[in-house]
Amino acid sequence: MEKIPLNKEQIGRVKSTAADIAGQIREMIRTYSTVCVERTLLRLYGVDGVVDDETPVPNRVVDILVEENRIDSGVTRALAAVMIKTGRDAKTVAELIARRRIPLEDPASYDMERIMAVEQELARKAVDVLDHSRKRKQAAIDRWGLPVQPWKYMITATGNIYEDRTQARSAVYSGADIIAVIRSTAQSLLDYIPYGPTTEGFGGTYATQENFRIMRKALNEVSERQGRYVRLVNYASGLCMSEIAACAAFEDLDMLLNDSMYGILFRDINMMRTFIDQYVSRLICSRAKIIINTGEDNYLTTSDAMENAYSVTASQLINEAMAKDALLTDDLIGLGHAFEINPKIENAFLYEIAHAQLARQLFPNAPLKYMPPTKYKSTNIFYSHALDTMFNLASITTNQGIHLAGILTEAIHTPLMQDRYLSLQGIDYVFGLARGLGDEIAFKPDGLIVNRAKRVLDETEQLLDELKDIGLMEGVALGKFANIKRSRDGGKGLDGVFKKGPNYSNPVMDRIEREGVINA
Amino acid sequence: MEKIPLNKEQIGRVKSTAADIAGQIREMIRTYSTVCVERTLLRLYGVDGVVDDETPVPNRVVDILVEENRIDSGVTRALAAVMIKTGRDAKTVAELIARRRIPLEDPASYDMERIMAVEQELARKAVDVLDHSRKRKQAAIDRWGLPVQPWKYMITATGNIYEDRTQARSAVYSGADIIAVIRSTAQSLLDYIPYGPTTEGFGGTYATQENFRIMRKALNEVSERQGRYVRLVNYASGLCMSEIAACAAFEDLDMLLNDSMYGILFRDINMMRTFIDQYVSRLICSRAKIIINTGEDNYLTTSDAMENAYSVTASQLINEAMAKDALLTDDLIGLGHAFEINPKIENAFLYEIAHAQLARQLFPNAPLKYMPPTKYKSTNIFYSHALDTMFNLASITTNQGIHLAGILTEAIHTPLMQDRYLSLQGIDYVFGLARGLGDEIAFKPDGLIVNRAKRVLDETEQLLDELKDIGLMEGVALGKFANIKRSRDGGKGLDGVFKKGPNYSNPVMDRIEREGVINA
Amino acid sequence: MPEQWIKPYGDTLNDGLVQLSFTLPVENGPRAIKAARIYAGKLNLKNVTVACAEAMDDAHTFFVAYGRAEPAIDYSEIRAEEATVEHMDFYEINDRIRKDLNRRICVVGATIGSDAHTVGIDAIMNMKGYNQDYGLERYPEIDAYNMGAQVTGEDLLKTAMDINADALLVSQTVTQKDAHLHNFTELMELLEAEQLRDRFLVIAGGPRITHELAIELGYDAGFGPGTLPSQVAAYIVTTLIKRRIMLNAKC
Amino acid sequence: MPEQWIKPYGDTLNDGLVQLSFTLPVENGPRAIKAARIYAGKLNLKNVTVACAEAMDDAHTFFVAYGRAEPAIDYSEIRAEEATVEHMDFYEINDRIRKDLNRRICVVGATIGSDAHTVGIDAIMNMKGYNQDYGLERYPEIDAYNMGAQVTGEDLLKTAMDINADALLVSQTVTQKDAHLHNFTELMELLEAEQLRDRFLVIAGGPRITHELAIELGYDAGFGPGTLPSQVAAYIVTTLIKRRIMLNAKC
Ligand code: B12
Ligand code: B12
Ligand SMILES: Cc1ncc(COP(=O)(O)O)c(C=O)c1O
Ligand SMILES: Cc1ncc(COP(=O)(O)O)c(C=O)c1O
Repeated sequence: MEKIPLNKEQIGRVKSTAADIAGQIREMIRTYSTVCVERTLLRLYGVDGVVDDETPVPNRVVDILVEENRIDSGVTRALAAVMIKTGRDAKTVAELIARRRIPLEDPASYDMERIMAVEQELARKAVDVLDHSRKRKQAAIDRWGLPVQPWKYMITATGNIYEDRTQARSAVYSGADIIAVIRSTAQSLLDYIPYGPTTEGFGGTYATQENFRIMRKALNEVSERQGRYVRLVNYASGLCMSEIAACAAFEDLDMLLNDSMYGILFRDINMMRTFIDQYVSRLICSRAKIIINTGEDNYLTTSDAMENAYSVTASQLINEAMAKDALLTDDLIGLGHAFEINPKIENAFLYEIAHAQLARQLFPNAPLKYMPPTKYKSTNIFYSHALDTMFNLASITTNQGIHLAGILTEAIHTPLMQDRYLSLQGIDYVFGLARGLGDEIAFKPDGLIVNRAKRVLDETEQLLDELKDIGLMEGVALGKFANIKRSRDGGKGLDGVFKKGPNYSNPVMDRIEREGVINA
Repeated sequence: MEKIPLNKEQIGRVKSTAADIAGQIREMIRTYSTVCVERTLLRLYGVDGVVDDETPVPNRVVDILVEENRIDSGVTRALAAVMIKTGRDAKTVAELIARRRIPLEDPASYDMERIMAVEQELARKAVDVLDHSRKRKQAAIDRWGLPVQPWKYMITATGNIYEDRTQARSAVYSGADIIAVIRSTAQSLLDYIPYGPTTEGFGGTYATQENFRIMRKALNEVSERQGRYVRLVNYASGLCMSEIAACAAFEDLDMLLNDSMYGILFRDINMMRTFIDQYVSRLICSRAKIIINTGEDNYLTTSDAMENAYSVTASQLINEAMAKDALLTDDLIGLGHAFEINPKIENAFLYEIAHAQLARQLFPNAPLKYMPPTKYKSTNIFYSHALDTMFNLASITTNQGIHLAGILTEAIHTPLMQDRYLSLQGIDYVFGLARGLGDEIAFKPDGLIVNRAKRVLDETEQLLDELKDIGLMEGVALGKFANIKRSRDGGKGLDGVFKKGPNYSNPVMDRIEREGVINA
Repeated sequence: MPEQWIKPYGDTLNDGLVQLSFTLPVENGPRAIKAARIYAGKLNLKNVTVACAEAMDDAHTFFVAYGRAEPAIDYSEIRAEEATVEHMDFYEINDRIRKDLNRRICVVGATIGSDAHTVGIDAIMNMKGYNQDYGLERYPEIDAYNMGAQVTGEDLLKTAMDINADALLVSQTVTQKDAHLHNFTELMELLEAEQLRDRFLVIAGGPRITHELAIELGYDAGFGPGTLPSQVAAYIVTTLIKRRIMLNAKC
Repeated sequence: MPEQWIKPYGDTLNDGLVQLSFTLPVENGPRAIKAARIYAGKLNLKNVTVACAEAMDDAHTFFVAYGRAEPAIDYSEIRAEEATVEHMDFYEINDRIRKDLNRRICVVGATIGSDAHTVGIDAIMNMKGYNQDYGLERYPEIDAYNMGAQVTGEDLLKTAMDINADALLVSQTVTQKDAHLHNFTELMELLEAEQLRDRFLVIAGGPRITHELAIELGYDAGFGPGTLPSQVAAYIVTTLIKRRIMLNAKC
């Protein structure tokens, strides 16, 4: 159902331009890796735990590698060497190294074949982790089916994982399909993953593997009770992007906020660093069938939704291309956008529909992530509830995929249990009331909606053409997204980027790339 | 803009059937009058005030006429006779009669020509009252123009006219175009109009001429301050229908709830009585340019909106015909309907749009009065606010005329000031956000909306055909409206109906009927 | 705090968070906002945030506030009276009437006073019933008379005597200025004056009715929002069985 | 009640009506509803109506209640501190700087701590401004440096010294667990430790900031929601003129 008559050729053109732009990034990625990627490998090999009460073992091991100036060959073979030497498994060996009980070994002084055998074994185990998670999720689908879209996505953000659990249960009881545990503020800037269960956070709860586990377990229980599978989300973006993806796979998370553009723009994370981490994290997501969510919605919290709608669309196209480069299939690409037009603009709802419908048509098979109004939410909770009601209607009318629940207290505090309840109640009301509306109406040719969508697409094409010439990184440096400028060499985490040496090896990435998309 | 392709011939047929049904009622009206009609004449002749601290002079005078068995000739000539005898004006004479200081006279014993001269003079003054009101309203329109539709209609219902005034001012400040002072419960059953300003009421404030004046004055003041004319509404339906219309004309009210069907069904008022009173009250409204509001919306509070939508449409058609019989022009016929489908019904919003759009197309020039959800309002005020948000959208999308503000506390109490404020804020939000939506969309041919509208019209035609055969009164007796059965001889106020005698005279009605529609 | 003591819950146990909205009759501005904060403090709230202040006119301001309520209450000490209703369905109820009472039951219902709201009493009595639960008129073993609205106490009583009713079902919806309390009380006084109080089960219902309130008003039972006809029928039957010996009214 | 005493207003003066919503960590039912009513009573409310009670799960219930608040407060005694800001527009402000200060003003702004919210500080500083009111960067007589978000106190101070700023503009949006208070205080302590407190005008801003709070925290002024850049500029200019003799910072 093509509700808005878009130019098919133009769509083909923007998709191919976006692929070119992503290709340039992909080039860069081939020659670099990051400390985060290496820590990710360690985690997938089974390395976990902390030393000195707070430094995660993967961090310490990689730090030592850096200290010893051997990071350019990656961690895997060095680890394999110690494993061969000690005859012990990766986890034990890594701990011993981290505690500086044993030194790292130079793989060059070992038999290459043995090294490679261990390496392959490590890679197999690593990929097993991902396959295992994929299969468990598939089993849940086989058993319970998929919920009808839009999926109701609800956040918890108490800072305390046990309170989050209480809140999540209540949200599921009230109909949530998906629970997202919002991360404590600025965790994206931490260059390590905190360890264990946490009960203190600011504006959210730390993303730790143990917290993932606690919540997944709680959701498994309510899933059983409710007879439907409840999905779990957390945030990967930031300095630990691929590591968090690994933890998420271990704990069977279903979705990850996963977008380097967010980190670059809103967290001032270095772009090279995060593009690389993102690529690896997305490979993991692809193999473990974790749906990624991208963060284009955030652009509109800073820049104006009418003026800059095209930057959202352009970014979605690039993000889609980058996701496909990392083997993600359409069903796993939750591109973000948002209902953020100033409500004072006459006919704002029509423009919102135009934007949402444009996204729907450009990415017909993606589970689009639709963000509720946040910027124009008022501290008047009744007014804000009306905003969400209209948002709910836009979502059901344009058939979005992942529906982030709008909260009436958005402009006041992170949600209380009752705020969540009211939000879900409002969603159910509108979704039921107007489920068929999208099918029922046609837009006036040459009307406000159709023209707006076409215009945004035209502007998108212009921006993409420009970006193809100057490159994405230069585009970001010029402030093409969210009016925020970030330079290629600025931002956090650049020191964790390194050029792959001649002996660099990453058997997990190699394997996932080689085996391609797997669907079983 | 015919959004729903309705059968033009069918529309012609139902309109003409409705006219036939109304015609039968009109026949009955020609041969009967009521005590209320006579009191109305007295009021228009300038009679006012109370005797014995509570009985209005018009009531006492008419009671005496009834006592003396002379009611069948009407009050006018009897009054004229006393005026001639005493040489005093109508007001003074009526008071003296009411206090039983002087007796009523038999006009037959006076010179018919003199009687008729006085009668004509009375009628002229009476009609002057109406003309004067019409002109003042026209002057307001000339000065300030008409607000854009849908007009925002807000109620006050504190029971205390002075508090109502405070509340009304605030509502106007928040954007209300129209203020309706809801009447104290069951005033429709009082066979007289209370007198003076009142400060006690239940679920509303008594409709008295003084209360009308107090509120009109307050609204005139805020109109000046806001630079726009704010309209005032009250309720006529009930045992004093035409009398209240007269008071409304004196005090320049702009609209009246005016529907005998409401009284019959919900107040158990005798149908003959109220059809007659309604006719006279509508003649007054026509001349004084008071917009009438009909009460079909109420049907759906008792019977189901999906099952009985056609009864609303049928009643609207009959009411329109009855209104036109009483010289009301399209712009004065505020036919009522409501957003009352059970929100649990999948796609309820689509059916609501179908109903609202059907009304819009059947009565393209009437300022349709659209009632918000009330029956399915919840005591959860947040949920209820969402209901009103969708109602607001339905209204702006189908371009309704008079938009009754939905209130989030509908299921709890008569509105507080803040409830009103939030309601108006919500209306402004949605109206601005989606003002152009109706123009922008087309409905799928053969879709849920179009088919629903057609079906309701078909069912309407069936009911009208049946009513044409059995008559409206028999139809009501059979429970065709709101599932409530009322017999022709039952209900309150029948004893106030009398057959016009050979000497009956009603010079005001005669004159208004004779002069027809006046537009200046 | 001992476990049975409770406080409102925002997002952390016993944080006491409550949401408040209200109007103050003052012009909006920093002073109004401060007044709102101080006022909320007087309602035993700490850490009050006046999140929203909006002018509703030049002399009235609307506020939304959040605060942490200080009191705690001992939940273990709270007991609520409810009409003890055995859960029975349509068939069980009719069965029970046949078997245990061995005669048909007769009830009369009305909305009294000037209250014109019939939807509530209709929900209980009409064939169609409420929420997929048949109304009393549909019960083969119950004779149900629905007098509708605006019924005077006298008329209701007269009908009840005429048909020899077992139970009076009395509905009240308009509660402004406590109109419902007034009407309920008046009816009860009438019954007592006529010394007929013990002759009938007298049941109150409506959106603001609780069993506790009904008992206070001298009624046998009270039913509030969401009541199903079968609950009322079950209550009547079981109570009549209990009172069997005392009552010998027949239809 | 004397006229200057005020209470919440529902639909009758001094009726005290307030709306309340809250959650109790108990299962819904008559007992929960009773607990809610009793609880609301402990908040100095009379005539409490628990209008709505809905289960959010089997151990949490959501309530909407109305009640009549009993306290009254004397409005004549309430005074709110506000940054005294003369109303001046863009042109007047620049004029005043030229005429009365006779030098350009220099300000530096930042969102401190890990707070990443820049929209507020940008609204005040960026060219574009806020709500049709130009931002400080646009003022020809003002040199405005916006350091963005996630700025440490040390960095802010260093920049302020480097550019010889007249005023520091500090923004904080995240208030959960009082993060903003913590960050504001830390910055103030740093200024004092470095004995630089008196060298600058230090101005706080953000959605939960009031002038009173800012003063309490040791700042010169505070600006909350809806602040316009011109208000901030006017405040800075007039205060600098007043302090002219005391301050001799230059850009
Ligand atoms: C429908 C309706 C009407 C219809 C009534 C039609 C009819 N045939 O009944 C009409 C349009 C005529 C009407 C008129 C008025 N109404 Co009205 N009306 C409503 C409305 C929208 C719904 C009520 C309803 O039907 N609820 C559905 C039924 C099923 O629920 P229920 O009554 O609670 O019944 C259940 C239980 O309480 C219980 N129950 C009820 N009775 C009994 C009896 C027994 C024995 C038992 C066991 C159980 C039982 O069982 C039922 C099923 O579970 C409400 C607002 C709302 N959404 O609640 C306003 C409302 C009740 N009305 C109100 C008012 C003020 C009026 C008017 C006085 C307004 C006016 N000034 O003109 C008029 C006059 C009516 C009068 N004199 O009584 C106010 C009352 C305010 C207050 N708290 O006092 C309300 C709350 C609206 C408001 N916010 O202002 N109304
Ligand atoms: C936009 C936004 C974001 C954007 C920020 C983009 C950016 N470039 O700033 C993004 C998406 C990045 C974001 C992220 C987060 N956000 Co945020 N965000 C918002 C949002 C939607 C709007 C804030 C805003 O821009 N307001 C508009 C500006 C103009 O208003 P203002 O800041 O009040 O500024 C005015 C005045 O206060 C004053 N002012 C402000 N600063 C200053 C300074 C001076 C000197 C002066 C004089 C005046 C002044 O003047 C301004 C103009 O009038 C709010 C919700 C809301 N609607 O309020 C949540 C909100 C602020 N965010 C919140 C949270 C929790 C977060 C996160 C921590 C969530 C998470 N765990 O990931 C993250 C992390 C951010 C971090 N570490 O700080 C919470 C804060 C809760 C609380 N009270 O503590 C809110 C309230 C949402 C919520 N309900 O949970 N957010
Ligand atoms: C894509 C993406 N990643 C991450 C985050 C959260 O990041 P942080 O942990 O930095 O607050 C967001 C917030 O909206 C996001 O959209
Ligand atoms: C047409 C009409 N008239 C009158 C009324 C109010 O009548 P009463 O005064 O009997 O409550 C209504 C209430 O909705 C109405 O719709």
